[in-house]
Amino acid sequence: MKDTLAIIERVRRINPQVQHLELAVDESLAKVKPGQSLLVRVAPFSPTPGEENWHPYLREQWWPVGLNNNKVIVERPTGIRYEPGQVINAMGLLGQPLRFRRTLRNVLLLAYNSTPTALLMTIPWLLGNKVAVTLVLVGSATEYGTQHLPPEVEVLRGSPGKEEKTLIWPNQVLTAGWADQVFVVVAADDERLRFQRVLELFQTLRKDVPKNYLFGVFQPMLACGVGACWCCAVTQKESGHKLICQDGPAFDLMTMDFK
Amino acid sequence: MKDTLAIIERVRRINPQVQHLELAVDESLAKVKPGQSLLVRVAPFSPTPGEENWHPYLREQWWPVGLNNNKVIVERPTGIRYEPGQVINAMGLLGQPLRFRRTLRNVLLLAYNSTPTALLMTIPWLLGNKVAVTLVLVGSATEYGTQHLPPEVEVLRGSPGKEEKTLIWPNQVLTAGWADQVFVVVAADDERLRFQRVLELFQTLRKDVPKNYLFGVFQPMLACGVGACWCCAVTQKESGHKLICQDGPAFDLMTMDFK
Amino acid sequence: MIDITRPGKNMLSLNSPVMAASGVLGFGDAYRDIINFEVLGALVTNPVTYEPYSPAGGMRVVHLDAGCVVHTGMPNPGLSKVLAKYRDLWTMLPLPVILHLVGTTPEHVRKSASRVEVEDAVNALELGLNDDITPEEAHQLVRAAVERTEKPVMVRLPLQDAYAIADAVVEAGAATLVVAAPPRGTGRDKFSGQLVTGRVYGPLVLPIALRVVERLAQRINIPLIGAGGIHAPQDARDYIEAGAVAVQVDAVTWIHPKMLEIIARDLSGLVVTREVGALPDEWYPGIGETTSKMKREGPPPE
Amino acid sequence: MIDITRPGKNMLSLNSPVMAASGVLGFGDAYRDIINFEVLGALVTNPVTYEPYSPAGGMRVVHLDAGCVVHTGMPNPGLSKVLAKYRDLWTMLPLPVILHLVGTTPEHVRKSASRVEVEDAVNALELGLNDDITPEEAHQLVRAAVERTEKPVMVRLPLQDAYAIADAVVEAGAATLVVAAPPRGTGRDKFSGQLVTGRVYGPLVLPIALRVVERLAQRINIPLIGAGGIHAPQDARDYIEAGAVAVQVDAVTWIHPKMLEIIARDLSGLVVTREVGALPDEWYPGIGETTSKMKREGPPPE
Ligand SMILES: Cc1cc2nc3c(=O)[nH]c(=O)nc-3n(C[C@H](O)[C@H](O)[C@H](O)COP(=O)(O)OP(=O)(O)OC[C@H]3O[C@@H](n4cnc5c(N)ncnc54)[C@H](O)[C@@H]3O)c2cc1C
Ligand SMILES: Cc1cc2nc3c(=O)[nH]c(=O)nc-3n(C[C@H](O)[C@H](O)[C@H](O)COP(=O)(O)OP(=O)(O)OC[C@H]3O[C@@H](n4cnc5c(N)ncnc54)[C@H](O)[C@@H]3O)c2cc1C
Ligand SMILES: Cc1cc2nc3c(=O)[nH]c(=O)nc-3n(C[C@@H](O)[C@H](O)[C@H](O)COP(=O)(O)O)c2cc1C
Ligand SMILES: Cc1cc2nc3c(=O)[nH]c(=O)nc-3n(C[C@@H](O)[C@H](O)[C@H](O)COP(=O)(O)O)c2cc1C
Ligand code: FES
Ligand code: FES
Repeated sequence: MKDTLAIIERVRRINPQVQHLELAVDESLAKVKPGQSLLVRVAPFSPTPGEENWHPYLREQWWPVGLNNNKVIVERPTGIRYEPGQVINAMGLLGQPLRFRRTLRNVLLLAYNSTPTALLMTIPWLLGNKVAVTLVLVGSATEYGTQHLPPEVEVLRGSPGKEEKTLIWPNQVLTAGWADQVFVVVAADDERLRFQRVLELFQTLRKDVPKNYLFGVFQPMLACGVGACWCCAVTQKESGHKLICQDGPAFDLMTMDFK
Repeated sequence: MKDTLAIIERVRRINPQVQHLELAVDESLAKVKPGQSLLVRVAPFSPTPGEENWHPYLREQWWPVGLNNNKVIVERPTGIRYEPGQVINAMGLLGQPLRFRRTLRNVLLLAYNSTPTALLMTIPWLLGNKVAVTLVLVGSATEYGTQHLPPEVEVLRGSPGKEEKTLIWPNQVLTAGWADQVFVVVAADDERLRFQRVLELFQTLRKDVPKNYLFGVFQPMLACGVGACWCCAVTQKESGHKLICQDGPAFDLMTMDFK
Repeated sequence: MIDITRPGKNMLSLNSPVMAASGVLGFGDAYRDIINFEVLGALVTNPVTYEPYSPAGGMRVVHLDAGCVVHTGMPNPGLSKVLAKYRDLWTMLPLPVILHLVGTTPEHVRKSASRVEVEDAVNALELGLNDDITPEEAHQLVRAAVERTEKPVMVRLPLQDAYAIADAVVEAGAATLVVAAPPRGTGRDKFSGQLVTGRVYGPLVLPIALRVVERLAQRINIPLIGAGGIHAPQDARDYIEAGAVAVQVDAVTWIHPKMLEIIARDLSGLVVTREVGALPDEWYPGIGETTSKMKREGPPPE
Repeated sequence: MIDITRPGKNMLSLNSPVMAASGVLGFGDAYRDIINFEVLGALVTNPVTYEPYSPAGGMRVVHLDAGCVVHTGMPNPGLSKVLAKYRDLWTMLPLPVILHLVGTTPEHVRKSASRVEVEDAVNALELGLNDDITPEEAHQLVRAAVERTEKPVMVRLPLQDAYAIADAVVEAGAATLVVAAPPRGTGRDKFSGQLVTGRVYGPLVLPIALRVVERLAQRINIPLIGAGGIHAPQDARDYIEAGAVAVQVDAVTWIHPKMLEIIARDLSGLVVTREVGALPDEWYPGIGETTSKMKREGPPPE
């Protein structure tokens, strides 16, 4: 974990939802792996009371989606203005790399009412290792434009509409059966409830949901991001408390104790 | 009093201390007279919690220093970035025009540890009416560059240095005797104490300090600016409470009850 | 119509649950050309004392990060002069007038209440209590007012002591609790370098006062008015959801006078909370029952 | 060296008057590669209970304007496991360790204090008290700790009830008062639409807590530690000027970990206030006497 300065070198609008920022970062942050993220503060730092802008107050979690010659590319919502040349404060790396299976052929990425941002860093890595990637977008995630993704990624969209119906996508049973591992992101509104629904769905789609198969990628609001405040503690059925910011972001949904 | 939008049309750096903004304003604000000011909020307005930037929190008092074809020119400290085209929220007009004497020949403007900003709007008006203007800068005000002022204005500078010595300027007795009216601005740190010192000084410089001669132009931090909150109430020896934002900004220092 | 006082003679019902807090609109003369007073529930006047008070000395307004400290003292020309000066204006205003009376001494409160009792331009009293007041003192001040007027006596509680004195104030006959006056605090003025003690305003007052309203609403059976840190319509709705029947808006009015009007217009809508187990997109404001009632009739939620 | 506990056996003296509040640095393992612990006065551990506690359900962190509400519950593996896991680390740390013990029940506090008494890695206890605790309950919990350990028992007061319970806590034998724990509040989470109750952090906590410290410093004769809303060196100095001997920094550490270190380095300087009648530029920090002493020995300033 390091507290560093980074420079926004390039800003690219990708689709109506997101823009990509190319960041020149400290070399420790350029070692980012799928699943890891940065904790960023954009407002300039000041030790004088009244000089720092506390809007927003806490750091933001920024998700890398790729690397370009040691530059980290992060995906941010559109509508916030970033300037090339802008210096930001980036702490990282947060969390553990995703634990992919050794013998991996097919991976399903599922975004449920959330942009798939936190999953996208897996794509270059998986394709590079000749793993087939299917990206499923359900609920409001169907609005996410995917033109910028490599053509090898198969994109399946659910039909937007009422909430109960949005956990449906084309060839649902097939895709669930065929995948060796599934990584899911859900809206920040109630991750626990949404991950529970996803788990229940997969329990109907497959005879058995094995361990090390269905992972939730958790992205709650963080306070410290470094394992100090315990705001992101979750309970696991067998191994007690885990901290999302340290031990996460991905947890096997079968091991979670949702109470 | 009106709550209006204004546009920053031009930004000019004037000297190391200040910049001038040319504002396209509602016509009611273009009627500004010396002594009147605007209450401004720069952050865009939003009725959604969490969307408005409360840094800074309260409105700022902006002082016009001139008019240019119905555009109001205000003087602001350097170091804050304003953009041509930027829309701001401006309430006004605050306060009463200065009450100049009918038979006015010589006016002394005195800035004591403060930029003379709040006094400068008088200059075009006085010169236009063939009144001679002397601007005295003492204390940290001596640093204020005056190249942009009309050449008719006589500028006298005290010597910067220790506080007790800064209430001294060249030809002090002469300038005080010769002036028909004096308008003074002081640092915001403790206006009461500073105006008291100025009053004491003039009481030593002149045999008698007449009424309607020595005015303090008060510029405290305001909360409402419209006579509602009574944060700017001052006590007068004879006429009870007055509100700086409504009845001010200028008060005859001889009538003030400083306790 | 929204009943903001407990039932009884002279009960006060308002067209809108939104008003500005004492100290925000002055005596009804300020802001008249900016804010449409007709959409407000009532005018709460600036604080008034029986006798005149001078303004506080020193720095009055201290800017903080996302807030401020305001130290005014209690400058006002005294009850008689205030009535003489503003009576006609108040009679003409299109809304009820609630006179904010500072709870100085029982004797002064008694005299003031007697005076207000015969004053047609005033519809109710709001009594301001000193911070750190004991329940006994609070009881005594409220009794002093209630015994001398049949007009509703609303009581604005200090935030710090709201829990401690609420019951005594209700018992003494308060018609409404206003929860709460801005917390007192000390901030450093950057111009003078001095520490200044006064009232604290800013968005972060909201969560602190809101929780006090939530909890008092569980145990108090007279109407509550929520106040503190409201800066947007949703903030005001939060107080209604927490159990308040109406709200008082403060410092945002100084910053955006129109926001007071926006909040007043907005609050004619309903406010609902998500049901347990429902996802947020299965729920939206404007549908279903308001929860303030449910909350106050059902068991405490936690 | 700064004495942060009342004189006596096992009195605790620190090299620096600056530490992080409980909940901010974890158990001493987080932030070690970012913050230089050597400049801090002590490590205050995350809250510990005698028995294990699970994390709270629902939203934990709610963003507000210039602040946040944090609702964690009290997740921790229980005292025994915490000691087993962190004892060695604490022994190696270059600073004293203050264990924050949540005041659950007198029985659990007694057991915990007995356990800590024989634990060399722990230099002092800081007892956390529930909000809305009565003076009697507070007295009982503090006694429970004091009777079982000779180590200093510092007590962190809830902000809301600090005035009400301070005397009882001192009387029961507290070595130090930490004033105060963050206020509790309720904020609306914009993602879920729900109202979440927890602790409130942000710069606007400073003026509210600072005034409580100012006033308690007038009447309490054991050391006070100021806490709440510190975001910059001058904020910490304000607490010292108000009469605190040391400070606890909270949320700014999450945002700018280095700020904790900056504040700790800064506070070795002196803090002075302007004399009455002096102009600000006749005065500057770093010259003259600190006022905390003057304040506590002289008459109350207002
Ligand atoms: C009837 C009454 C009602 C009040 N109601 C309110 C109210 O509604 N809102 C409110 O904010 N206050 C209120 N106050 C308190 C007020 O803020 C002042 O503390 C009090 O009025 C003193 O002000 P003053 O003008 O009489 O004297 P001041 O000149 O203000 O001084 C009186 C004392 O206060 C100290 N003091 C002065 N200025 C400050 C300062 N800035 N910070 C700390 N100490 C200072 C001085 O050292 C002196 O001991 C009220 C006071 C009274 C008596
Ligand atoms: C020993 C102890 C120490 C504590 N110390 C702290 C502390 O230091 N800091 C602190 O912040 N809190 C503290 N709390 C209170 C804590 O925040 C929770 O209120 C409490 O722990 C309940 O959490 P839970 O995980 O047991 O159950 P939860 O799942 O959180 O629910 C328990 C109850 O709380 C209600 N509830 C759940 N979430 C919320 C919410 N977000 N807002 C409002 N109500 C909710 C539920 O309706 C339910 O009735 C402490 C509680 C205990 C018992
Ligand atoms: C009689 C009296 C009435 C007061 N009324 C109010 C009030 O209505 N609201 C308020 O916030 N403060 C009020 N105050 C101010 C007090 O809150 C404040 O605590 C008191 O002036 C002492 O200030 P201090 O705590 O800074 O020493 C009142 C004070 C007095 C003496
Ligand atoms: C035994 C106990 C100990 C607690 N200790 C603390 C504490 O040290 N600090 C704190 O801020 N809150 C603490 N809390 C939380 C309480 O402040 C809180 O009021 C309580 O959980 C009820 O929450 P509510 O007021 O939101 O209903 C504690 C709660 C309990 C039950
Ligand atoms: S966010 Fe603080 S421990 Fe994870
Ligand atoms: S600033 Fe509010 S009355 Fe003057």
